[in-house]
Amino acid sequence: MSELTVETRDLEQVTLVYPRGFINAHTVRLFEGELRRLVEQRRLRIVLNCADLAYIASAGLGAILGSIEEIREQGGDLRLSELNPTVRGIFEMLGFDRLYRIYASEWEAVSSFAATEGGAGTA
Amino acid sequence: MSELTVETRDLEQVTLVYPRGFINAHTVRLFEGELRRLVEQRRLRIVLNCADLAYIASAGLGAILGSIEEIREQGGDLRLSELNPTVRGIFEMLGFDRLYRIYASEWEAVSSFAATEGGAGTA
Amino acid sequence: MSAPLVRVSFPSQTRLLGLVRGVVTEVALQAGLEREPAEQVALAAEEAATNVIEHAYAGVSDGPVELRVDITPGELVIELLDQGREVDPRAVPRVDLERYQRERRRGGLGLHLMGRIMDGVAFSRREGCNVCRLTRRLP
Amino acid sequence: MSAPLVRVSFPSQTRLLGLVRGVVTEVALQAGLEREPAEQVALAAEEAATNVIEHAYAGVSDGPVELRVDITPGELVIELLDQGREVDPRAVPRVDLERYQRERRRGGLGLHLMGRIMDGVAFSRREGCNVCRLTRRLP
Ligand SMILES: Nc1ncnc2c1ncn2[C@@H]1O[C@H](COP(=O)(O)OP(=O)(O)O)[C@@H](O)[C@H]1O
Ligand SMILES: Nc1ncnc2c1ncn2[C@@H]1O[C@H](COP(=O)(O)OP(=O)(O)O)[C@@H](O)[C@H]1O
Repeated sequence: MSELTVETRDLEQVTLVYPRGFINAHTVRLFEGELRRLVEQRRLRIVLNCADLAYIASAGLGAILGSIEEIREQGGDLRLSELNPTVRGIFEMLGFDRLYRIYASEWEAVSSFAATEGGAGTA
Repeated sequence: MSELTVETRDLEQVTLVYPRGFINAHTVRLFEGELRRLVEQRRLRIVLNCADLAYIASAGLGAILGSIEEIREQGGDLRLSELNPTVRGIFEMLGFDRLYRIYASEWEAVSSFAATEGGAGTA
Repeated sequence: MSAPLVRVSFPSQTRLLGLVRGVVTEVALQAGLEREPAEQVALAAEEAATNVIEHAYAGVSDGPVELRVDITPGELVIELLDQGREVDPRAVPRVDLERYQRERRRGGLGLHLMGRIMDGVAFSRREGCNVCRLTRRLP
Repeated sequence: MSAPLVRVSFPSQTRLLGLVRGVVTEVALQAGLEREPAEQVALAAEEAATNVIEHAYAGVSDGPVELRVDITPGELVIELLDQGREVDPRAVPRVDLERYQRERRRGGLGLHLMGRIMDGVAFSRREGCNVCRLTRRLP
């Protein structure tokens, strides 16, 4: 059984990240490793498509928080799309919706990078 | 929370039954009651659409077995459609696929009654 | 099973059958079973728990039930323990589906399912408890 | 909580966090919560269990953990008990998200989430165990 898989795909200048399963203390290393790899490879325009993310615990939220500053300092951003209601609720509960741009569709999240030319900074 | 709901809908001469949730020892009375009501109302051409049936335990299988003979004696039949893999596996494990006609789609199950003119008997 | 991986205690109420199912599915997945066999094994455990509630405790809603799930090197082991009516597993009938249907009988399907799904189904007594032990070989 | 509805014993392994989540979701639904709040409460319980595994038992993979879930007339009560390192809940930091992000700190989010989701979060000692008690009012 795989509790978490993380696929990535490049679309023009943007890297799409697809976590499938759940991100908690048990699976967070895999997720964190993927984010770190993207930063090292300077693939800094990131869309985290959460369509197949069943849930995220604080460990996963910490991994996002822990990489965002570095991504933004280098002119990139991490944006999110397609959060299910439970995941969206958790994001809002922690005020993450003020720190990150969240889009209903992957397409909107990807396009948002074109609109802002690089896309640093919060919404 | 509703663990099981059972909706019914008449389509021409056929009654569609939509169990939503799961049928086990805890919820079987509701399901059994619906089947009994259909028999009393002589709505005897029944399609059990299992698209939203998450799982069925032996209590639910017993309820089907317990009503089928009466339905068939009166010239009707109970046929099934859209079983998920887990439910289908359970049916096959018990040999229910030899006792009941199972269709991939609701449409095929409904049409099968037209084809057999009433539709008594096993497949 | 001296110290099983997971032990769950609950009263003999059918509304808690979903809990048995959920716990066993989760541990079965951890043991390396795929989703579908894991759900089948969970069904077998649910059938065993249903029997405890409906037969061993017939009608009592606060009979203590214990579910134990363990992952051993080659096997997933599930035990259900109760302090209800003593079971004589030899008294338990075999199922003939066609006859079953003809005679409008009820019952017997649960044990049949347990036998089809599991590699081992054994009933015994241990320290005043009924024990139903289900085993499934792991891939 | 003398005799909780459901009691689950398991060792301090993160692979069993899904079990905590599943058990609590199931009982929360039985208690009358809708799917989304039930899943939030399950997350709070998972955070508490994560802390037990990562902090109270830091590194030990066979520390005994007990999850107790009870439905009382007005409340869903969840307790996590462990025999690990003693916790001083007053030592537990509050979170300032902006600062948190700026300083690349980790941790603190779990307790913050637990506090947002539950009506009550209390740490205590009972018979040599750490007890984390989470309560949520029922509709
Ligand atoms: N745990 C048990 N305690 C006592 N009797 C049992 C137990 N399990 C099974 N039985 C007996 O075996 C019969 C067949 O069980 P089962 O196949 O599960 O079907 P059902 O429970 O629907 O009757 C039951 O009707 C009951 O008489
Ligand atoms: N059960 C516990 N036992 C010991 N220390 C704990 C416990 N729970 C929390 N703590 C302390 O509180 C801090 C914050 O916990 P938390 O908000 O869950 O974030 P994290 O676990 O990610 O650090 C932890 O880093 C730890 O020092």
